[in-house]
Amino acid sequence: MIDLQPLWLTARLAATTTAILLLLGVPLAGWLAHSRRWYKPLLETLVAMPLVLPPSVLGFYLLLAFAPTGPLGQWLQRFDIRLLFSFSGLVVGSVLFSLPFMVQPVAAALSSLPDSLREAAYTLGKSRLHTFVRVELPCIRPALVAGMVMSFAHTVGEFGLVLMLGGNIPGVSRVASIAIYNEVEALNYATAHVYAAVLCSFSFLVVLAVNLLRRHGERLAA
Amino acid sequence: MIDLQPLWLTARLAATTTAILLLLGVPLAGWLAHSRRWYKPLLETLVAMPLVLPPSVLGFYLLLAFAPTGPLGQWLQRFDIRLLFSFSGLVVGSVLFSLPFMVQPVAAALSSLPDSLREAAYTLGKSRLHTFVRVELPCIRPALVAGMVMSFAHTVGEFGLVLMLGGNIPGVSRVASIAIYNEVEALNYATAHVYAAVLCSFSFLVVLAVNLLRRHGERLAA
Amino acid sequence: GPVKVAVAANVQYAFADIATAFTRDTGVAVEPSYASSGKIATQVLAGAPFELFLSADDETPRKLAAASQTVQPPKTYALGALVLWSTDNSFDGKQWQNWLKAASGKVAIANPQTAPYGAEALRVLDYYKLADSVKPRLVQGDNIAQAAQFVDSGAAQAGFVAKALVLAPQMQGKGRWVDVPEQSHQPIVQDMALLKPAAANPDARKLFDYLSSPAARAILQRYGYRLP
Amino acid sequence: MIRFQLQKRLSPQMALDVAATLPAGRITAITGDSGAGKTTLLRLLAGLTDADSGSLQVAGECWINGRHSLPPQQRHVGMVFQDYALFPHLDVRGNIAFGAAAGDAALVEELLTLTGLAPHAAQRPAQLSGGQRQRVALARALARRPRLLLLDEPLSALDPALRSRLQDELLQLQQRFAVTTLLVSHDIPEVFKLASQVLQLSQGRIVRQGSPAEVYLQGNAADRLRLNATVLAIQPADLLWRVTVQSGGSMVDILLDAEEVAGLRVGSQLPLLAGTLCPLPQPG
Amino acid sequence: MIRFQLQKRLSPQMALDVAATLPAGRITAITGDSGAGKTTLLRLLAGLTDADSGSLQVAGECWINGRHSLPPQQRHVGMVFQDYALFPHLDVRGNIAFGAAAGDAALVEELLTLTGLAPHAAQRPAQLSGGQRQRVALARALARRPRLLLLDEPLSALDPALRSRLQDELLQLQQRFAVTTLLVSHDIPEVFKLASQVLQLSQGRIVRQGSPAEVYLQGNAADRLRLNATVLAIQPADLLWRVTVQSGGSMVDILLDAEEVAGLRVGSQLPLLAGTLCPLPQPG
Ligand SMILES: Nc1ncnc2c1ncn2[C@@H]1O[C@H](COP(=O)(O)OP(=O)(O)OP(=O)(O)O)[C@@H](O)[C@H]1O
Ligand SMILES: Nc1ncnc2c1ncn2[C@@H]1O[C@H](COP(=O)(O)OP(=O)(O)OP(=O)(O)O)[C@@H](O)[C@H]1O
Ligand code: MOO
Ligand SMILES: [Mg+2]
Ligand SMILES: [Mg+2]
Repeated sequence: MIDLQPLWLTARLAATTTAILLLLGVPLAGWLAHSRRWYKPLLETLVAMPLVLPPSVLGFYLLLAFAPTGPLGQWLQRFDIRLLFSFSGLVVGSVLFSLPFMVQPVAAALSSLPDSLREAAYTLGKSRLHTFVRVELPCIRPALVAGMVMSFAHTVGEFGLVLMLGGNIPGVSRVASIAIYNEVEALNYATAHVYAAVLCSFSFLVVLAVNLLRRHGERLAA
Repeated sequence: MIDLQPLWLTARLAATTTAILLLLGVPLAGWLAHSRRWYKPLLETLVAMPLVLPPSVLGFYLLLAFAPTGPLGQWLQRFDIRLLFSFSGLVVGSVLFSLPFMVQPVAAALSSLPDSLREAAYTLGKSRLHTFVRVELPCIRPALVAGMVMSFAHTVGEFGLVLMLGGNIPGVSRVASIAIYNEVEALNYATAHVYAAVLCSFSFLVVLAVNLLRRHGERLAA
Repeated sequence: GPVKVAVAANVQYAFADIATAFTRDTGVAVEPSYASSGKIATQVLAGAPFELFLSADDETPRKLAAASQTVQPPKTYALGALVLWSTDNSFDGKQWQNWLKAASGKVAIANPQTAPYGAEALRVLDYYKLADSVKPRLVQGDNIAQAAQFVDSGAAQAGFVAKALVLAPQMQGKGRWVDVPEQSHQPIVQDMALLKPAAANPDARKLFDYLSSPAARAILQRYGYRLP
Repeated sequence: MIRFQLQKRLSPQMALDVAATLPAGRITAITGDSGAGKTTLLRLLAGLTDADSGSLQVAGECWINGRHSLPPQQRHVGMVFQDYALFPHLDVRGNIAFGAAAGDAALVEELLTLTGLAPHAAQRPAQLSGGQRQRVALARALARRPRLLLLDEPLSALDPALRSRLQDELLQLQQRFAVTTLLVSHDIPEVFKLASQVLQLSQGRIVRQGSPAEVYLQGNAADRLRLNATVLAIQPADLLWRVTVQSGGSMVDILLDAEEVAGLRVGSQLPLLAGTLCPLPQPG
Repeated sequence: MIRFQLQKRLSPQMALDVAATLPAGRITAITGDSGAGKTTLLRLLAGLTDADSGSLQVAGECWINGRHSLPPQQRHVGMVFQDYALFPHLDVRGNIAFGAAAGDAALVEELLTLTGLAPHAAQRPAQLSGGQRQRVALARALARRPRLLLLDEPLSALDPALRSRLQDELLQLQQRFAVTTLLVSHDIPEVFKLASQVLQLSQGRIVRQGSPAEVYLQGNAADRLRLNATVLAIQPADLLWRVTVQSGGSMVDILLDAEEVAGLRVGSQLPLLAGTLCPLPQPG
């Protein structure tokens, strides 16, 4: 019989990660879109790194950092925060790993908005924050939706990092991609098929939706 | 002592994958850029799937497909081709996995070229193929370079798929990302650090280069 | 060519020594790959080109034999021992059951679905009625080596690992460990199997035989294994 | 009254260096070649670009003093951008209300009525024509009750008929709110119609300044109009040549002698002087 | 001689349906409103768009016959696109040589010389001015030795002086190669200067056809030129009014009586008739 918990856990992880990325990634994208600091290319590069970095590398360093004996882990323990083998730890890892999927489309859309929109809001007495939230973000809604959907889907597809950091704890870190891996190794192919089918159809629908959305946006723009 | 073989193998895998992606992905990108078939969004979606699909899922299905008992594996065996636990198998998997990194930037650049460039070449007597190779591709060189660099880097960063498909065989499938995982598990942190440092600096330089290249391209265009 | 051996993670250090000795004695190179027994079995069933398989149990090789993946019946090469290992300063080897109950940190085991050392660790917890207090704190490594790695990095407070791992030179001076009494779990009978690809490589059988030689047995014993 | 004196380096070769006084409640026009610094001056006054040095005094308040500069949010300027910069996600009423103070709902409604936009209040900018967009941009700027209204070529994208109509409306609104206004325009008739003062910029400096008549009419007006015509056809006619030329939108035949026709070809430019000009009888 | 008769549905409301003969070795101009189908006709002739039905006969060869259509590669047309469509990665010589036959190196050099591009042969398109780009596009089209040259508003992006110069060059080159040419142009003087035939398109149909004089001059030319002037200033002058108006680039004062001045305001449009037109004495 198939255990639904990994699927439910995956959905919860992806939703939490997406929500946090919205809070962190969108302001970061705003900074990247408008800044002209010399270190902006470095930051852009750091944001894009997860696209090319092996999850085993990132996972390894997060493991060392989060361990109660590590510097970060010790400091976090003072506030009774444990990031290893915990849902929160997976969220932190996933946020880092899906960062480019949120930041890149949003930053690209923001920097393609005409400057005059922001400037008009400034001359109308609105602060930078008010302008960002009430003018810029509403103008790039399609990119925002695309960023959210892709972040969600990419978190659903995460594997190596969770393998390294998670400890395979049911209900905490046994997400669907790990469950598939377990079932395959335990030679339970039938169960693996079910998980895989759910994930595959989900990913397909998500990417198709993003593609159609983008096409629709382009048609509106033209 | 650090074994250089995994690094060398990683480089070989990434180079082979990139070369094949150039041969397969660029024509595919050309088709996607210009086609208006109803099934084009479906194909675009399939190409983008690896961005969001768990490597354990893709690895599982490739494992089943390539197995000597599987349909594809049986058919391949007639020609004495074995894709499991072989370098060629990893190449096939990597090509699938890095496909979007080559196809997406190239297709985007191609479809942003003005139609008149192609049409001018047609009226000058040149075939579609000649026009594609001699006019369109040279015009999008930056995107082509970006696609190659990102495909290479993404293959370097591959982990879950190789773990599932590779069998961790030295010189055949023990690439650097797997070697890190092994060294961490064998508690040889020093060696793991060296591999990780090499991969991190490589990824960082690659993405930085792509970013600067893109910025340069934008400046040229403006 | 070199003999391709798939080795259960718990034997990785011992096997490295055996392979060195074997190469020195025979001139034949060895190419080991380490993973959990379950993963190795999956890959062998999918056609992996391994010639020899050193399992962490006797059941997995039997399954492979039943699937006609072996060229001769499996043979026991060692009997594994389980230890509780911790790098925590408060660890008390004499009162380990009470300590384990009272502790609050994570306890690492190998994935019981795919690694026998993990399955036996669960039996130990049941035997000492520790299941209720410890099970919520269990974390699973992909194989026994990852479980050990969780303990070593401090990520887990303690872990049930193979004795062979804590006796390895790499582990010396790292934390303390205590033997888990044998009666608390099923014997960990570790079998090896000569796999189908070995038919093409006579050196594989040489290594298979070498593992029963006095030289190899001495090494296995040094790593805490009992001998069949 | 608004008084400024501002310096800003624009490139290694060129700096903006201007000083002027804008009469309160009136329209001052700025003209000048492309790149002369007109937009930059407006941006300095709005606080969107920082001056290198100088000062800006608005009705006693000091908006710029040396390197110290009030942010645009605190300046009470109304700016109409050349691309209008309407907020695409807000409807017409939302755009106008965006900059209005919380208690100023009545002003928003008044502006909707004055600009004739009331029937379109619930439409998005994308559904408006060019002239309607221009009105929304103007109404939005006025809803802030600005002390200084800045208009960067607000009418140049519109066709002549619409342009003339909107000039009237602009004048009406500007007078209704009695707001001191700076208008960038290249169109001499527009300047005559709207502005009481003209600043002519060249290479970042004010090279001419005064009423439109002073700036444009000093000895410029002749009693004969100079026209540029293009030769369409040349045919012999007795001893002369009948030359068909085009100027503006219409064609005319003129008779030239052999000397005058020498060197003329189809397509040649032919400068003409028009003598007796008389108004066309108006229809209806 | 080129003869065609082509149908193509452009939208549910509108179809292109044209038939004409192009005299061999001459330029035929196409004019018509935006959206009339000019570009579409050129694309049909080039083979870049497929016709719904019709035929196209080029010197005995059949390029289009019903739904069967020769691909553009086999047509020997030269097309100059409105955006020039130069290959950015090739230098000027490379662009011109791109379409030339392998043995036609001499033609490439001749075209470089004829168009005055020889000094720029090694430059990339991005480093050229608008006029130079236009010449490259034309030379590239001619290097294919086309039987039909198609020019889609090739000069409309250029300023008047350059435009006039390039008209001369275009005419020279077209005559040198004696290629049958179809030119889209909105400029009446340009049509007079270059074309021997005009096709006027409206809503996808040819509504007028003939020589430029036949199409444009039948009863259109008057003996007085109609001008559109704008009122700049109105001042009393004795019993009359002195009205300063602007037309074209220059200003003039005219005297109007009270009746004529009634209803005039600064900015009003004032249609004028110009009587005695005489050519300005040429300097030098
Ligand atoms: N953001 C900028 N960065 C660098 N130089 C600029 C910038 N904006 C304007 N300039 C330069 O400043 C000079 C004045 O530009 P400005 O836009 O003020 O001219 P303008 O008079 O408004 O011209 P136009 O009539 O073309 O709008 C130009 O030489 C321009 O190149
Ligand atoms: N690719 C296309 N798809 C659909 N309709 C098109 C396409 N190209 C042109 N049309 C339509 O065909 C009609 C004729 O267009 P065409 O470009 O031939 O006009 P034109 O005379 O060249 O106009 P312009 O002077 O603006 O260039 C227009 O109504 C246009 O909307
Ligand atoms: O050695 Mo194992 O099979 O990871 O427990
Ligand atoms: Mg400007
Ligand atoms: Mg056209």
